[in-house]
Amino acid sequence: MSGFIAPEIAWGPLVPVLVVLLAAVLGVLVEAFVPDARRRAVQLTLTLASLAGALLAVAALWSGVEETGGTDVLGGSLVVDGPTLVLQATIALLALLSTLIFADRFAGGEDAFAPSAAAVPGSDYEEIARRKGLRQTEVYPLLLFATGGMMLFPATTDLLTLFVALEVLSLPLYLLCGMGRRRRLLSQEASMKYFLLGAFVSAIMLFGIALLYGYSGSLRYADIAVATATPNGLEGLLVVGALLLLAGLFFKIGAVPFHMWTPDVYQGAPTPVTGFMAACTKVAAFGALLRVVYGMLPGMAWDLDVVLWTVAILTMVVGTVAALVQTDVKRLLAYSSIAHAGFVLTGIVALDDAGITAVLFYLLAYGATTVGAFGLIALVREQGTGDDDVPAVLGEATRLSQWAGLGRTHPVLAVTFTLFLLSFAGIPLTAGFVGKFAVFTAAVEGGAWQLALVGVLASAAAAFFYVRIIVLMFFTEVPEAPVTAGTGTGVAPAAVAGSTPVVHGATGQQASVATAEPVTTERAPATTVVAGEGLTVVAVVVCAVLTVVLGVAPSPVLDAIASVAVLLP
Amino acid sequence: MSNPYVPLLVMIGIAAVLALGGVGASAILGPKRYNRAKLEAYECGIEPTPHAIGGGRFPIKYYLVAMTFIIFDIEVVFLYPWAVSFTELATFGLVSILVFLLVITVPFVYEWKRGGLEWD
Amino acid sequence: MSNFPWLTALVVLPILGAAAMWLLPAGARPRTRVVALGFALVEVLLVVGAFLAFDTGAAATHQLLDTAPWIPALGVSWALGVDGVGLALIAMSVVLVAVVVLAAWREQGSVDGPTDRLRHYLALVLLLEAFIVLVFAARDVFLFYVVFEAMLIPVYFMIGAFGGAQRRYAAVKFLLYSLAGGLVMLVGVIALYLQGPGGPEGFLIENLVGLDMDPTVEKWIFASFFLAFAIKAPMFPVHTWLPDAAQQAPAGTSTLLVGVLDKVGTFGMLTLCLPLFPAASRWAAPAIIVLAVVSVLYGALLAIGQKDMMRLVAYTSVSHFGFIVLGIFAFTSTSIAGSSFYMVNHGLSTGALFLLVGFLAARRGSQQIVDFGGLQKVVPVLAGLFLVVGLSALSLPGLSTFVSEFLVIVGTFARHPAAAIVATLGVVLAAIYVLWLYQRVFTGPVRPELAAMTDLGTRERWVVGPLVALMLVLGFLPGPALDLVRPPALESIAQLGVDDVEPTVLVAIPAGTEGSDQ
Amino acid sequence: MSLTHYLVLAAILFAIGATTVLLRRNAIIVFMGVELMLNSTNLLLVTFSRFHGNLSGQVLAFFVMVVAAAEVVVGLAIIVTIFRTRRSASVDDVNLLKS
Amino acid sequence: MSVLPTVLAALPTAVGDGAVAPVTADFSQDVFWVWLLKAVGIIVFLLTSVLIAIWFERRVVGRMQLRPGPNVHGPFGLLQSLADAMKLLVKEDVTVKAADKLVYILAPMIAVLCSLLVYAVIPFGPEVNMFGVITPLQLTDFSVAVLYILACAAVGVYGIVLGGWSSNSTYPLLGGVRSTAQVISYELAMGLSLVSVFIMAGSMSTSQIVDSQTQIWWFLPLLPAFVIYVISMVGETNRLPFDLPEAEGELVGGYTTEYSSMKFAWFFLAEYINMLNVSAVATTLFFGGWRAPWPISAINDGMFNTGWWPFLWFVAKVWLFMFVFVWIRGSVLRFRYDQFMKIGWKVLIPAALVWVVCVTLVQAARQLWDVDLRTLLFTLAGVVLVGLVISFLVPEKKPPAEEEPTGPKEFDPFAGGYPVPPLPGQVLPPSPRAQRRLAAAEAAGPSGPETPLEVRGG
Repeated sequence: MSGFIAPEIAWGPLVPVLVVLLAAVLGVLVEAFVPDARRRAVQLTLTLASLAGALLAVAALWSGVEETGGTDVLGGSLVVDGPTLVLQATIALLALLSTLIFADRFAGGEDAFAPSAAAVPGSDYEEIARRKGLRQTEVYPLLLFATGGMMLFPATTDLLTLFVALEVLSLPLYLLCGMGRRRRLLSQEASMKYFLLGAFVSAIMLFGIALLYGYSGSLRYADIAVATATPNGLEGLLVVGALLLLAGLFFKIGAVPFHMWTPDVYQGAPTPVTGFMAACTKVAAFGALLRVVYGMLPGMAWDLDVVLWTVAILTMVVGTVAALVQTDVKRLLAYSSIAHAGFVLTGIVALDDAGITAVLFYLLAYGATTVGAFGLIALVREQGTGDDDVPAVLGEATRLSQWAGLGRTHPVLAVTFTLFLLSFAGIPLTAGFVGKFAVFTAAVEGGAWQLALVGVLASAAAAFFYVRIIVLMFFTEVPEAPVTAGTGTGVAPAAVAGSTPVVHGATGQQASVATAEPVTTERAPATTVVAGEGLTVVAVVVCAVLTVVLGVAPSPVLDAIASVAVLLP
Repeated sequence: MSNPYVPLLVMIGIAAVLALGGVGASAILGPKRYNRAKLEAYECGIEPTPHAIGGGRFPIKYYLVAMTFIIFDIEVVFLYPWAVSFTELATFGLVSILVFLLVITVPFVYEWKRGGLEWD
Repeated sequence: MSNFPWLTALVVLPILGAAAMWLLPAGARPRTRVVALGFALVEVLLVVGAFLAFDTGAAATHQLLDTAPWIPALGVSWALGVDGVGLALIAMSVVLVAVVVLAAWREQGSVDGPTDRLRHYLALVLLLEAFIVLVFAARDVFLFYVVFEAMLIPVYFMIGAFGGAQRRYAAVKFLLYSLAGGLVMLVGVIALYLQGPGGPEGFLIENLVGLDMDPTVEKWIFASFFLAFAIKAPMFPVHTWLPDAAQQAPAGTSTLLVGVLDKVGTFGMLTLCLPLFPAASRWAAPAIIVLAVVSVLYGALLAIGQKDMMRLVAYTSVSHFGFIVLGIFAFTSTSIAGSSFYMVNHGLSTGALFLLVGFLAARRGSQQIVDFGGLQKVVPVLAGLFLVVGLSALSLPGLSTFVSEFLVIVGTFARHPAAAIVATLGVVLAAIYVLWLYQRVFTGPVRPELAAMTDLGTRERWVVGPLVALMLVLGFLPGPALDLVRPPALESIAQLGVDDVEPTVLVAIPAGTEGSDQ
Repeated sequence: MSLTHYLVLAAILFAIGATTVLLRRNAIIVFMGVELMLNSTNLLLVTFSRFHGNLSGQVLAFFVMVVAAAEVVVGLAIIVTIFRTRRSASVDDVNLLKS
Repeated sequence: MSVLPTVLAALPTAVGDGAVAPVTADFSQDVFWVWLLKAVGIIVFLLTSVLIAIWFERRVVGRMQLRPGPNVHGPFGLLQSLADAMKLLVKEDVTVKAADKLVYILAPMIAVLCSLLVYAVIPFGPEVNMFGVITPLQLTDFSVAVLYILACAAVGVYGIVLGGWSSNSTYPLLGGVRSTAQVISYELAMGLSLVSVFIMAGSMSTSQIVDSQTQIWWFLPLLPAFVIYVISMVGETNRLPFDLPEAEGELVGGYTTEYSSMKFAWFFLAEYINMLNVSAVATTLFFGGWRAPWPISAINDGMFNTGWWPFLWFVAKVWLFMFVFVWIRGSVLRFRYDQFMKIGWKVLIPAALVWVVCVTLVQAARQLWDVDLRTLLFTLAGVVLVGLVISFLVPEKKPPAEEEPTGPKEFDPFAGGYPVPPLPGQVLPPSPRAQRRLAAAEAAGPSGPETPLEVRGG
């Protein structure tokens, strides 16, 4: 018998993650055994229940962590402390909302995902699958796996677990990106780009991990932190390793210069996935970054500062400037998300407890807004003619020009979207403002007032493109002629059969009375809004409420976060 | 104890010489009477279409097999070290590996049920 | 009633009003106007109540306090309270809002047409009213800032959705200018907090007054605040958004925009810049005074050259704001009191002017001066009111504006005679633009296409009437109003740490006595 | 062979892999470049593991293999899907998203 | 699931610590010439064995098919294979035009190289005195020897797949792909079946595994694993009934289609060496390696387990497996590809998995939880009994409802544009003339003329 001692496992703190991963595994079994007809209902229930369960578990752990400050689990591979819980709760909540958007079905019972993602676009097989109403329910387990990885990611205090969690969260996302029901080619392309770049960057990051290991002889953050304190002649390894590791994390958060994938992937991926990815990945990756910067590399804060500063400034500036010229809503939000990554980075630069609270809050605020915004985008559709010239709802109308006049035709939707945009822009009384304020305060407090200044200027510039959308929605007339439904790719989206009439649901009532000028309605406007089964609407409403509540009365949440915002080493 | 891998190098060297030598010998010894038809690919006398490289297609199923294989290969890779130190790892290792097996089995069941293992 | 949260009530009521407008059941929508007016009038009553509860004898101190923690984690509290200036401005604003609601009766869509746009418009006006009251009553820098920024949104929609042909451009320009200024101020706000004591009440103004800051830091923070305020109260180099916005916005919006919102800028200078950064204020005063004088002349000169009436009025405001800023940064109790009073008067005077121009434009369908002529005979009431209001803009004695402008110039003269003298030129120029405008529009031969123009109706008279009446009353009896603004002015001087300079020319206006300075 | 030799070898392999990723246009080959990078990292990890005399590096190498395998599965699935759609695995042909 | 990282993180520590002396065999006296000697010896052994194996196979199959087999060259035709080899050596070496030259030439070399390497870690016998040096009858051994064997086998597949691909021709490509699919499918089952051996032996070093079989050869207690191994080893080596990569009827010559001369010979050689390899592995892992079979081992206090004797037992066992190969080839038909894959994936792998779990549990009960053998056996018997009872209680799956014995179906012979004859179970509709006659009959009858179909159906 050798000296192997079975590690003590504190199961309790692991429950939130375990619930989600277990549900994911069960979800795979559901795919195997539950008949087609009931699969969606079962999956949806399972997914929602597990995410809610994770939230409950976090709540149950909360008071304990508040008292003790947190615990190591799995022999120090993971740590469940305040920030972990906050981030896990955020991710679970956002994933819950995303699930609703994932699940929503629109005209003809179609959700956002290809009926058979493996089928060749435009092939007979695909057509058959579509006609038979096949549905890709694998997305739910994939979502859960990704969520599980995301919940692990910010809890890691060990490079190995970090890497594994990174992959667990990334791989399902790569797949999810390629499953768009419409614009299949675009979607597949996005998936491939994301995958190749993602794999490339994780390889780079791994190399960095190897170098850090070489420097310190350990994979534990704490050990590395100790090693950085005492020079051992291998500092080259340390610096290069740290940079490469950070590169990987920067890629995940979409920071310049590792941002190139963001617009393409955000645009190509199915909109519910985009929302999920934009919100949750960022939350998780920032959590991990927080831990790396605070827990592993404080010894080289001096060297890191240069990098973080440069990246933060570049990210803010590039994200903002590039967003100015975008003509596609999803691309625009993608660039805006880059800019937001820069804002959060300013909070991380602060390197103090206030910074942690600020970053955590910002992530929550940003996430809620993002999920809501993309949920709304999923509702705005192109109007076209399907088979037999029957009017039908086509894919999402993501070109900005198609959003013109939406405020007139669908005021409630437009106002909600405006709310999200204002939150992105950081206008007071929205969640975004409080987040920005907290982050900038932390940055100034940490001596980085120049960063805050750049951030503020970038915000001002960013306001321009958010305002542009508002102008478009409210102050521009509805285009009379239907915009052609081409995707600009030369590949027509699979036409929608079935004569399901356009559904004006939640917003229909207002829409009917909101027209001030009597618009000549011989030709239907090219853009319409679908209500689906109401799941998206629910999610969006929750997001909107969160955005307002976090903006007007952020105090309880801020206090709660602040009460636990101490990173354990 | 000397490095156990050095004899392996010796073995590889000899085997490589043999492998190279055989082909080389036949190249020297064999006659060389080429003609155009002889150098064409064998296709029962038909012009080969499409070219295997670049245009060659084989059923998607093979990819599926490859992917499934990779998953199980990993499983095996993890089983070996555990099996070797079965006694030392004791109950803890046992439970872990059983959970691991279970988790790996789930996608296998999924693939089976969804027809991933059918050849038609 | 002393414990009644007057200010909070003043904030909440219009919000309820706005919500009510949006939630109005379809059947009740034709009554939109009545509902809105009702809310606006109740608000006026509330202000009266607040006045009664306010102790004029202690106008320098903040009263009607209402403090509660809001976001303790960030040091933010819900702290309301007004001194004399704040209360006067609130009163002026509330009155103006009521007037604007009344004026907007026909502004959006005809009476029998769909009233939906009007409904949204009035709801936005009420929402804006809430913000206005809040910003004048805020005693917490963060709260002030939040409202300062949040106000942009309703105004943005009021310009962008309801204005003229170029409204989108104007709205975006307005928003971006203001937002840029506001965000720069945000850095200042953050820095200020970090300089202060911090803690859950770290943003309360009284906790931030008299800080011992590093002079450089103080200058920077001051600059960030001042920039935002200068944009808001359009001062010379950063004023360009105002003419566009005023021209494109509907008259009611312009009224609120220029009459009330821009006051937030000068109000901010007065209540934030001076007490919080006395040293920096002193340091920057010369430059600001130069800018203010330039504003006075520049605004007036450009006003003379305008062809569009709305733009003209907008430029007059630039000029007037130059006076106000001049008064504030002259650092004499007289000039500061004058500026405070000027803010109120300017709201009444310019508001009335915008509304009248709006009536003209609505009748003619054009805002261009060349499209008018000889209206004196066609619409005598309108012409008469226009004349009175116009004269108030050039500060004719007997009207309230005269008092304030006089105080400013006199007060300034005591410290900076040169600036005062140059600024006086502005008064001369004002006479030119007002009278020339009147001449071109109302005198001369009646243009045939204008012959059928109708005079002001009862409602419209009720719109302008109260404003003119107020101007007259305050012009002849400025005493009570001055009682409100003078003590805070003295307080400001004290906080600034400069010696007050008594006006050396003419008479000092004895506080508490009725004005006799015609 | 000293530590440096291994490091240099790993770095060279890594550089080759990275160059492949950046220069080659065929998705599969790009992907193989990534795999090469991962394997060079494995070499590095094992080297360091021996250098430091602990096994963490080898364990991580193990996991890298697993992850690489999972990546292969996912990557092949994606690339094959695209390949079947477009009859080309060239990254250059994938340009719908170019802005 | 997240327990895993920790466990695995702990694993190598355990392995490392436990494997202080990972190998039983003692190579400490070996010097360079010993290695050279052994290596050359192994290669000579393999080449000779292959020559014999080819002859052996043809003779045995011939005997099974009631014909003599090769009997011309040398005694009993023993030199037949040598003649074949010579012929291949001097044949024209064609490199097809379309081929990817380098890979095309490299592929057979890879195949043969990899197959040659496996025997490096196979123990032929215990320590012997080799020209004064006491050394084991084994080239080398290390703690992961079996892993090395699997690695060699896996790399060997590259030879096949690259050969198929580089020929740039359809049949070789398909052959190569098939072969790959096949090898990897069966490798899994094979790998899993080995796990139980490792559990029992506690090592992956070949010498130690042989050492662990002093008491009992593992094929007895681990019979299911052994069976799985034997089946998959046939699949691994592309031998009948699993020789689909080179199925002549379907793919001409499979991946070897475009090869000739020595390049073809290398593939051929590699295949036979692989047979020897898997046989040797089976021998080592399941059949006690070089240990003498039971009655012999008892003689004279294990005399036959020392010195050069074990070499004999080892070779005998290997040839036993070789015979099994040939025997199977002579008696079983080739599988269809889908059947073949089905066996691999749906039978062997699940069975192997279940077996691993069973072995694990039983071993755990014995070693970790101190359950004594009797209790264990009784428990096992109980489990089996209960299982049986349950299996009786479960209602038998109803056979799929028999299709209604409907009459022959009618079909439209012109559906495809030109007339086709009916298949079994189909029937032609009556000719136009017959239809007219039928219609006339209907018109006369009570049911009317509009239901001719019903009438015909009835």
